[in-house]
Amino acid sequence: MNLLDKAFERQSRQLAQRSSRRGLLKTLGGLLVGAGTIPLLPVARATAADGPARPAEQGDPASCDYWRYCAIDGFLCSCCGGSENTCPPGTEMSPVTWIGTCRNPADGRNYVISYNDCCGKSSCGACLCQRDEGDRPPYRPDKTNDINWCLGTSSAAYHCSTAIVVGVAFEDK
Amino acid sequence: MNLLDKAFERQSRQLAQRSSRRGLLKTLGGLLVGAGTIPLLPVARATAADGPARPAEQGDPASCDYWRYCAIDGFLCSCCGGSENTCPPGTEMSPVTWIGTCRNPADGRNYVISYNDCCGKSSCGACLCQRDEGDRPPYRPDKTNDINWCLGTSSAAYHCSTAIVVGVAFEDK
Amino acid sequence: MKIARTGRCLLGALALGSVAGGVAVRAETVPPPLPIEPTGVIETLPATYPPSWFLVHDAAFFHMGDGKVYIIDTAAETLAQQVKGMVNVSMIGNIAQSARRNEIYATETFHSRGNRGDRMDVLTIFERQTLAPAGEVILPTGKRFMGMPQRYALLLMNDDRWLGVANFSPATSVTLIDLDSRKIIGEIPTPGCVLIYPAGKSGFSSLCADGRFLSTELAADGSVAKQTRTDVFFNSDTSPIFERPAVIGDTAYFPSIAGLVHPVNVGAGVAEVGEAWNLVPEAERAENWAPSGIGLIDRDDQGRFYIIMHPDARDGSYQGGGPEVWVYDAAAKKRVQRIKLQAWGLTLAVSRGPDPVLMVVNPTDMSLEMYDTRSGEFIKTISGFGQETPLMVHGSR
Amino acid sequence: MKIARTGRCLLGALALGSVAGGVAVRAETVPPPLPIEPTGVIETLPATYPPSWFLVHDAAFFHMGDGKVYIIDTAAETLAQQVKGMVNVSMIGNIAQSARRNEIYATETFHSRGNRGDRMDVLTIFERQTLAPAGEVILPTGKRFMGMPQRYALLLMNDDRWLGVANFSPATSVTLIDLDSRKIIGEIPTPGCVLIYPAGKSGFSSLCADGRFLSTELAADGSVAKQTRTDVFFNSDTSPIFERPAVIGDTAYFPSIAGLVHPVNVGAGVAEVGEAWNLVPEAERAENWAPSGIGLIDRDDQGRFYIIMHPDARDGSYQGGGPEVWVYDAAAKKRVQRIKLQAWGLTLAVSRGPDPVLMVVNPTDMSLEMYDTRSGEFIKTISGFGQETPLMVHGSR
Repeated sequence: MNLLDKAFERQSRQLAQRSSRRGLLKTLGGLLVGAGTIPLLPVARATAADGPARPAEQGDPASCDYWRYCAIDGFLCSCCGGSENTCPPGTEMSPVTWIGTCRNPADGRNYVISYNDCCGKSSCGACLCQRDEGDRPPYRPDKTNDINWCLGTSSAAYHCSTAIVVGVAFEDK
Repeated sequence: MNLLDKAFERQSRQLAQRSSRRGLLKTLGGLLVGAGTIPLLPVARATAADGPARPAEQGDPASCDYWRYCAIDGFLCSCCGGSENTCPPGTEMSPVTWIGTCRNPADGRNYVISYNDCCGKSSCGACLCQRDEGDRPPYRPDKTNDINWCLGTSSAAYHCSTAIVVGVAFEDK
Repeated sequence: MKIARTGRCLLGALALGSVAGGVAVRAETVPPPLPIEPTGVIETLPATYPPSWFLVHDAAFFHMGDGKVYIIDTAAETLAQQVKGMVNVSMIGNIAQSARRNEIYATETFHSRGNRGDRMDVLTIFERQTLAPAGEVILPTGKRFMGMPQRYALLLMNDDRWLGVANFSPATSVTLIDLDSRKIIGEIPTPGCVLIYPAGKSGFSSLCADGRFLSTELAADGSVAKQTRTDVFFNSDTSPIFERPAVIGDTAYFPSIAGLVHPVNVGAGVAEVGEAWNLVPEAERAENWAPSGIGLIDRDDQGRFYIIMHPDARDGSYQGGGPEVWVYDAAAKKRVQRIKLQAWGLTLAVSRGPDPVLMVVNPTDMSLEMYDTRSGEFIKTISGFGQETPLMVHGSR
Repeated sequence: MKIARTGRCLLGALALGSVAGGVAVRAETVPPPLPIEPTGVIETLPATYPPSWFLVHDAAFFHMGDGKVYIIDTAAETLAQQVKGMVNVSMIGNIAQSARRNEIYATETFHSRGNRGDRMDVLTIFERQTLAPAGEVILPTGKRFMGMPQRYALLLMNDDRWLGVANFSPATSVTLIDLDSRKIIGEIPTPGCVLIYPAGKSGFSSLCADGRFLSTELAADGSVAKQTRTDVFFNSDTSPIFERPAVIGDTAYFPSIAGLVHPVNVGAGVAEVGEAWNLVPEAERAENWAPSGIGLIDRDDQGRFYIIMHPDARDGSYQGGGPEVWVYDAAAKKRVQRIKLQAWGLTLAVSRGPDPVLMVVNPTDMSLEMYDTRSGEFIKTISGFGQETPLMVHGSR
């Protein structure tokens, strides 16, 4: 561990002080909205092609306060050779995930975020990010973040976490 | 790693600044003077029983400056559940070792010290002690401390190092 | 020159072994040299660990395949005396201790190539005297609960003849192991319910998403005799509880995230949920105190439980730990001690026996802090024994 | 309430996928939502790594079974841009890179139960594009060199068709591997001599305890054609050299612990040792400067080598690193640059190509420091990418 690196130390304090779990999130909802079912949303994907230009994304995907990470907990793949929605080389993306709902400051919409984890290598160790919102103990698998969710993968080793937009969330205001 | 523990940090600086090798010492001499050949020195062992009382040992076997550690490099078994001459529970002592020569302040004698390592569990992590004296690169196996000497053991995992008195050294003054 | 001398000493050692002896024999007045010491000596530990010993589980968050459980004697003054030994536990396993069998059980996961390759899940059985594996039970692959360390992911039952291993794949079940034969008796589905809590002499309960317990009663052969779902006693959305209870006698005290505690009778085959009461005295509720932490609660043998509390509780703060430990007389439903920590507490554990001590993990420097359970006074810090991320602590049993 | 909303969003997400689409179609003026992104995307890397990329080998001194080699782009400004990926290398292995094959080779050791159980030694072959294992060669058990990372424990020979793996059990030998078939050709004893240095197109030399080289010439089939011992050129007791050379063209520069450098012609089948010269200018010798460190020396493509130096050298200080890096024009036998480090240097590496940069491991905080090789000026620190004990660094090849 980088003993004297302040940023790292801060991350470690967060690890310790802010719930400290392994860093993988998923819901039973994830089983529905996860990778396998993306094709269920052809229309939304189609509209991506035309209409007025989208507002540019705001924020730094390598920063813990990036909007997509509202419910993430783990090492940010953006700091590990991946990105906010891709895994680093040589890892395996977990097929099912916990789903969070985060508000995009660029368009004010709430999006459903799928926190797919990247597995098969040991802890990336960079950009540990902890933002517990709506987390629950393991008796609520759809909301718990205390579990190593590298379960559907060939290796149980957790490397980092992504935050992938899988849909627009229902606005209940 | 205990991020803020000063002692630990100091140890890590030593690890980094003072040669940093894995911490296992041995010589071809060790092949001669190691465990298997202790019975070759029955007289010295016998005299242990009679004659004037021995001076008490001086120093703390859990301190890096303890006299026996003049040539040690690694985690002190004294801080890992073992002692200066025994392995912690559940580990396996390497059968052959590097031999150092250290002066005992209690009687002014130089003793041949066998730095048998304890193997089969991962790094103990406590009391990292580095005292390079007479060390040589690996082309001198009898003097190199850059090698993982958990070779004669069933596991290659290094846990900690002991410092065992195996004889009185030849005084060449 | 030291270097040259060392070289000569190698031969010198062999020659002088006898010469030194000769000297001692000739001149009786010369103090004899230190005796030659045996090599190959491995330390052992008592079969029963003293109450002052704790098991500190470092899940090695940055190297999960190389977790470590340190055996620490908190009564000792020096680091050398405090560290009794260590066992590796791979991939954020969980551990249990049997005083009757003098064994430590750990769920572990290995791959044939470190972090890749074929996966194997194992229950490793360590002897307490030798801290060496006395045996293992191969578990069904990819099922055993793997997450932040729990006290109730493993449960000894039936006078320590059985061990239950909680599964989460995410399908939930319990693998029942016969510790005499070290073989799997069977796997018991616990649909919608997780972990494994005591229920009578040889049964267990699981905690369900719908706010109730599923209690499983077992026959003498370990087969399922009956499964019973209790009434709903909490709402996992609006009034969630911690999955981490303190068990005192036949009562398990489950704190809620909001600060209530639910007493549950676990002495019978079916869990009986009692009336919840508030951990926070009325006068202090404005400060919004609530429980928080990982191993946030434990108990002593005098009927008290200890819980980490933090003020200004908010959504998401229930696992971050807090600045105080509150101590309760469980039967009297009364707070009897309020311990202000040096900095912060993430996990705690209390020793067994007549004079319990409180150990708290301080996450700001990953050290362990020792407190007097009567006066609440800070006694000392234990650190530097190799711990990096000590997320769970267990008093020895 | 956030919690309840999250719950409903799970259904909402499915429902709204189409609704959102509908909205976008009806009202062209409303900016459309972000597109749904694919899952399962894994990054890949270029087959040839740019010169600014380095391989940082963290041997994980406190968790040796979980070593990590980070691929770092030192030209990038942000951590996110600097970290390209990582591969695990278990049990203080050594690595080599083949530009022709776009592969990274690593010696690794595994046990069937983490730190215990059956041992297996493996040469793992990683693809540079995918950082995934493309294959492996099972090595003879318990032989491969295992110690502080070396640059010459592995050697590519015969236009990268062969890979030599240095063994130390402590009996010394070289395991020769055919990289086309990924099979072992044979094992070549190098009695009394260790490691593996280039010797001509398809041979190697080893460094011997008696102060000479053993050069091994190989036949086309990889069998031993001839083994030759050079004359003695150093005394390992009184004038020891480092086993770590910088190889420039056909010349390997072996620094001595006292501060000389021995040029060795490695272009022919048999090593030819040239005349040693002193690294320390006469005027500075009173300060007792000498080389020190682990990966203490490297070279650029302009004929210069870089070496970590420390003053007040004493017995035992040759591996501790130092406060300066001295740069030499090898052909001119002249120091051309003297770089004062920010704090201390333990290991260094220099990038290939026309504009080399110098990377130095600062052991006081385990960070990497970047220096301009021309001006010697400090450029920046690279840290926080997960490194703990980065003992060796390699420029990408």
